[in-house]
Amino acid sequence: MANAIVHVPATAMRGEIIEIKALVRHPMETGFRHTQLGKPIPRNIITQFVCTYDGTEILRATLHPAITANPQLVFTTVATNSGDIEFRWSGDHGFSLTEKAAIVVQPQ
Amino acid sequence: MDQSLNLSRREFLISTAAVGGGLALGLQLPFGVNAAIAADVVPEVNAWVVIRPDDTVVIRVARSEMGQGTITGLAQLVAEELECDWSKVSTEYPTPGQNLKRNRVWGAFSTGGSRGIRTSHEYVRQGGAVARMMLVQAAANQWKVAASECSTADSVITHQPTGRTVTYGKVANAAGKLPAPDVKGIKLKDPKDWKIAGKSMKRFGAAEKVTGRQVYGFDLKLPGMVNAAIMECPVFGGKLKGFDAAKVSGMKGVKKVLRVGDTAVAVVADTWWHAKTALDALPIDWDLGANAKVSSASIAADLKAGLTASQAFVGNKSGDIKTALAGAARTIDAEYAYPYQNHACMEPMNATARYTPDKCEVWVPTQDGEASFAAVLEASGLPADKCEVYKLDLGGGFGRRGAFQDYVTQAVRIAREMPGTPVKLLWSREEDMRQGRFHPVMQCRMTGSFDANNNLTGLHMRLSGQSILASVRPAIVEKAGGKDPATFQGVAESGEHSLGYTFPNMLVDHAMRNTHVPPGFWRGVNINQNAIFLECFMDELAHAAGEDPVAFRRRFMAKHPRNLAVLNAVAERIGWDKPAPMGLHRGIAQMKAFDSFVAAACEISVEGGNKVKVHRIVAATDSGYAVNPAQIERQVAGSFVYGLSALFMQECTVKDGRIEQENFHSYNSMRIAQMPRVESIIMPGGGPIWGGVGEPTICVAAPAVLNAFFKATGKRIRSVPLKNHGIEMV
Amino acid sequence: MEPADVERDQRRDFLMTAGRVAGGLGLAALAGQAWATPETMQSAVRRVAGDSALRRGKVRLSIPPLVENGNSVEITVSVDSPMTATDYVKSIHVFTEKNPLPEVIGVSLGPRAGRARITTRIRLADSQQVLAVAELSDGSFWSDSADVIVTLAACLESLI
Amino acid sequence: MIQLNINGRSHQVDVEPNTPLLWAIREQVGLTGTKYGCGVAQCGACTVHMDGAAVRSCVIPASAAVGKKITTIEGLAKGSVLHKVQKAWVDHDVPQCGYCQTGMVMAVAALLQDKPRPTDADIDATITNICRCGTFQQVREAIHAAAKA
Repeated sequence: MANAIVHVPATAMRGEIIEIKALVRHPMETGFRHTQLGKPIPRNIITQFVCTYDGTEILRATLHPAITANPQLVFTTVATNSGDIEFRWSGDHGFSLTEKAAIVVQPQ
Repeated sequence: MDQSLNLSRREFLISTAAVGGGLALGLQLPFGVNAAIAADVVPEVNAWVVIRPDDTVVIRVARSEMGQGTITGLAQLVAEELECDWSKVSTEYPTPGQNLKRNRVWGAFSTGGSRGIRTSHEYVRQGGAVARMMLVQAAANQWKVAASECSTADSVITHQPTGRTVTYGKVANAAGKLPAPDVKGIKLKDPKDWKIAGKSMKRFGAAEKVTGRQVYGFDLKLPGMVNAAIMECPVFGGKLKGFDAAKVSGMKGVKKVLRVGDTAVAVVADTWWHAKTALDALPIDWDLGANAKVSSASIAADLKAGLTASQAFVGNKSGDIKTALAGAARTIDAEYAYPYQNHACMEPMNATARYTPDKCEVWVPTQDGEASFAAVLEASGLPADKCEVYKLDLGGGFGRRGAFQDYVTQAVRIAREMPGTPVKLLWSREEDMRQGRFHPVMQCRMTGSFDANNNLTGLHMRLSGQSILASVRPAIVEKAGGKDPATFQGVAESGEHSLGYTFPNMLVDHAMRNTHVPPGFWRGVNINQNAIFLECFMDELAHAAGEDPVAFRRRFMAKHPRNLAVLNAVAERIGWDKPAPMGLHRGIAQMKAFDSFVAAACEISVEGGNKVKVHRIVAATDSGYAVNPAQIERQVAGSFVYGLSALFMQECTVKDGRIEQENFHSYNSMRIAQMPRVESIIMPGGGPIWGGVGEPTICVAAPAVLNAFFKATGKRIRSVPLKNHGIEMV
Repeated sequence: MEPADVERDQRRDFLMTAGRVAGGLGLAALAGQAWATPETMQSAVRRVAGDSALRRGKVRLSIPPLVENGNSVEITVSVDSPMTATDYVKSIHVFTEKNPLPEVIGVSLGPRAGRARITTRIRLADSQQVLAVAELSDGSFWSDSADVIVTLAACLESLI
Repeated sequence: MIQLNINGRSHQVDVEPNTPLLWAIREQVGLTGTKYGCGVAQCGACTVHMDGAAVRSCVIPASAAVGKKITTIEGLAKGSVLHKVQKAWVDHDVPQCGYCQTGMVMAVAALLQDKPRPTDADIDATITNICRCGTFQQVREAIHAAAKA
């Protein structure tokens, strides 16, 4: 079972606005819950998400406990050139996960 | 009044309490807005009232009718302020989509928690009053007189100085065009002046119901409609792995076999019988998951451990129970248990959906049209202006059809696979029994302490079992630091479910033990078990103290006069001070629930030690106000059928992670032969708070009968249902 | 917290949310802290926008007006912007007034996004107002808000 | 195709012979006053008359009804004149949710045919329909009223 699922079009025309979906498996434990024995459950969330395109940061998100478990983000970017789109999630307890998707950009 | 009518249209800020707590959105509820829905069809005076030229009146009610009479009661309240001719009144449901478009003018649709009337009486009465004022103003304008010179009665407006009259139907159109008066200036009638409300009006719809003309969700027919039968993984938490559609796709009438979400499979066919027959024949592969190991025994063991666990959430507390128990001359204790139970509405769950990319419509018997609407939004993926829900009267609700809209989600998901074709999804009784939202399991250890003079010095009530809200509304539990406040219904420190006794030292706490079985709100909710635990143990304590159960209770009720009043009322009516007739034995119980005070006293006979005949139950209800006494009587008697069926016959057991009982042969329900004579004492005590009626009394029948059983046999039965003890209801 | 407790609860609590209970220890739990209010939401907005005026317009917040339980609600925030090198959306923030915390998400973006539009799924603890704020490249702040009704459990509304 | 005589009319019905009469009535003939409650003859919501006797149509194969006179709730009234049981039901405001009541009315109509003045014991022995709303107190009153009508 993949820990991250990302959707990036395999190919795009240069200058085209493409849609990117990024989902990661994570409980996003809020830190506001208790066990049924009344003990607080420590917070365990993803706090940062960064997307880079060919090394350049195109989007950065700060996540709070109100984001649901298995957080997903859908956003857009302009297809500039062929290369890797990289996704990096980081969070509590040293959580860190990276995923990559390649895109081939054709000149118009 | 003239002056206020001349003001531009005012908006009425409804109190959060009136919308039903929690919804503190400061909703602007405009009355008298005649733009949106019905303007093209009927002369609407305001959102609540439509009056046709022939003087017939349609009153719009947002709450759902499921046999509890709320539609009739709410219409009575509107009609009372409207001063219309009751014989010309009928009702209709607005839709959730219309409510949204009109800024939620009808308030909440949620029909549960016995709140149909008690949380909306104020704004529906105001709706009637506003409509009346607008009608009067329209007549006054026509006559060119002051509205203050006009009076109303039975849909007729009279200009007092001249005696001129006009009926509502003649001025309704003009009235609908007037600005609505400010509701703040409206004084609602004193209930003692009521002429329509407070009276035992007959329910709407009896003739339709006895002729078969009433259309339930199960009966709906739409052009081109197909029928769906469904099976969800019988082990809660399990998933659908796969199915062999080829095995059934050639069967007669079958149109489609499809996955529904992660957990269910459905067969769509021309008729439901064909769909069901094919579903029964469909090979299905389930991923049952870890819960397949769970059984009633493993659940019970887990709960049992909670009875003595060191940690528990405190629900109600006074004095120092530890010291009281430690210093007691004598303590007595007892362990009780309450099982899972299914709502078993006579009409199984169902919904009909028609989906196109431009519109998703659903027809459904629902206790909360807006919750259904929310489910449609989520399942269809369409925006609110492209969705609509049409409510149908329910063939029973009892809490299954409000907070849970699983069948709506399923119907929409199936309909999305067949755009343009209406799909009627019907659950079989077996599916309905397997996929309930069950009355939660609970065990309880009661401990009482006495001093050397036989005075009760302390009471500890340790609950151990499932939290409904941890599963259904976790946000409430989070906010309460992990505690489920609903667990303490009927024994709470304050509020609509406050304990009806004051003990010198007391602790009520809850060891939360959740299971994989989805819990739900089952008529009465947690008062069912709490009343048995508390009221049976009060009997045990009275017995231990050598005192009469009523006299013993009264010792702790000085600060609870309304609880005491209902207790005294039933004691007096049943003749508690005199010996019971030969062969009969009596029991009694009381509680406050849903802001109503209730008590029951019963007479039973026991033959052969195990054949119990409940001959008579006297029940008292103080719900503050009584909008329709005859319907209250029916709710009380009906609640006893529901509650005593549960006491004697009903338990859903878990084996291999799934519910074992699949139909009425193993999950029985009372028949007419077992029906006791029920005498209702309706004793509304007034005051600022209106109590509920549909649920409260359900909880007092069972402990009263159990206490009478002890009187008859000397045996304490401390777990439900009684069939497990070889006891039957005759 | 004892690991055994966590495991025990993990087993039982699976219905409570889709989430798992994490085994690790680290951050102190925040439970017991006061929940968000309209006032704390305003403070959170101020932490983002400083003294800048919050103007209505340009931002569009799409969220269902009615949701069943608030456990998972899809929201989309889009901003009317050409997203050019000189005129673009710098950031998008979402706030709530009755969740445990007012902040939901903050997204930094720029002209490379092509379009100022994000979609995610959020938790709503109660019926409340949701607020979306966008900061434009010229330093101006724009907003949109929506009321969402969580159609509460049929019984027991008064417990909230 | 089988032929069913329902409420005095003959219907050609396209069902397999073992299809329950209930579903033939509801889905083929289109009369939905006869209700599904359990499918196993426990609850009585599907009660109809077959040659005058109350039967639970959910467990009777449609083929077994061929050649019999079936009466459903829709055929109980004479035109717009309610049957005395229906009238008593309205007069006593019996139905709550109403879902089980058509079956209850059919069961009672058959009882009164058989025993025009039934005792409480007759009622207890014969009327075994389930009503979850718990209308039994009004049902009993209405039966006695109908018997006197």
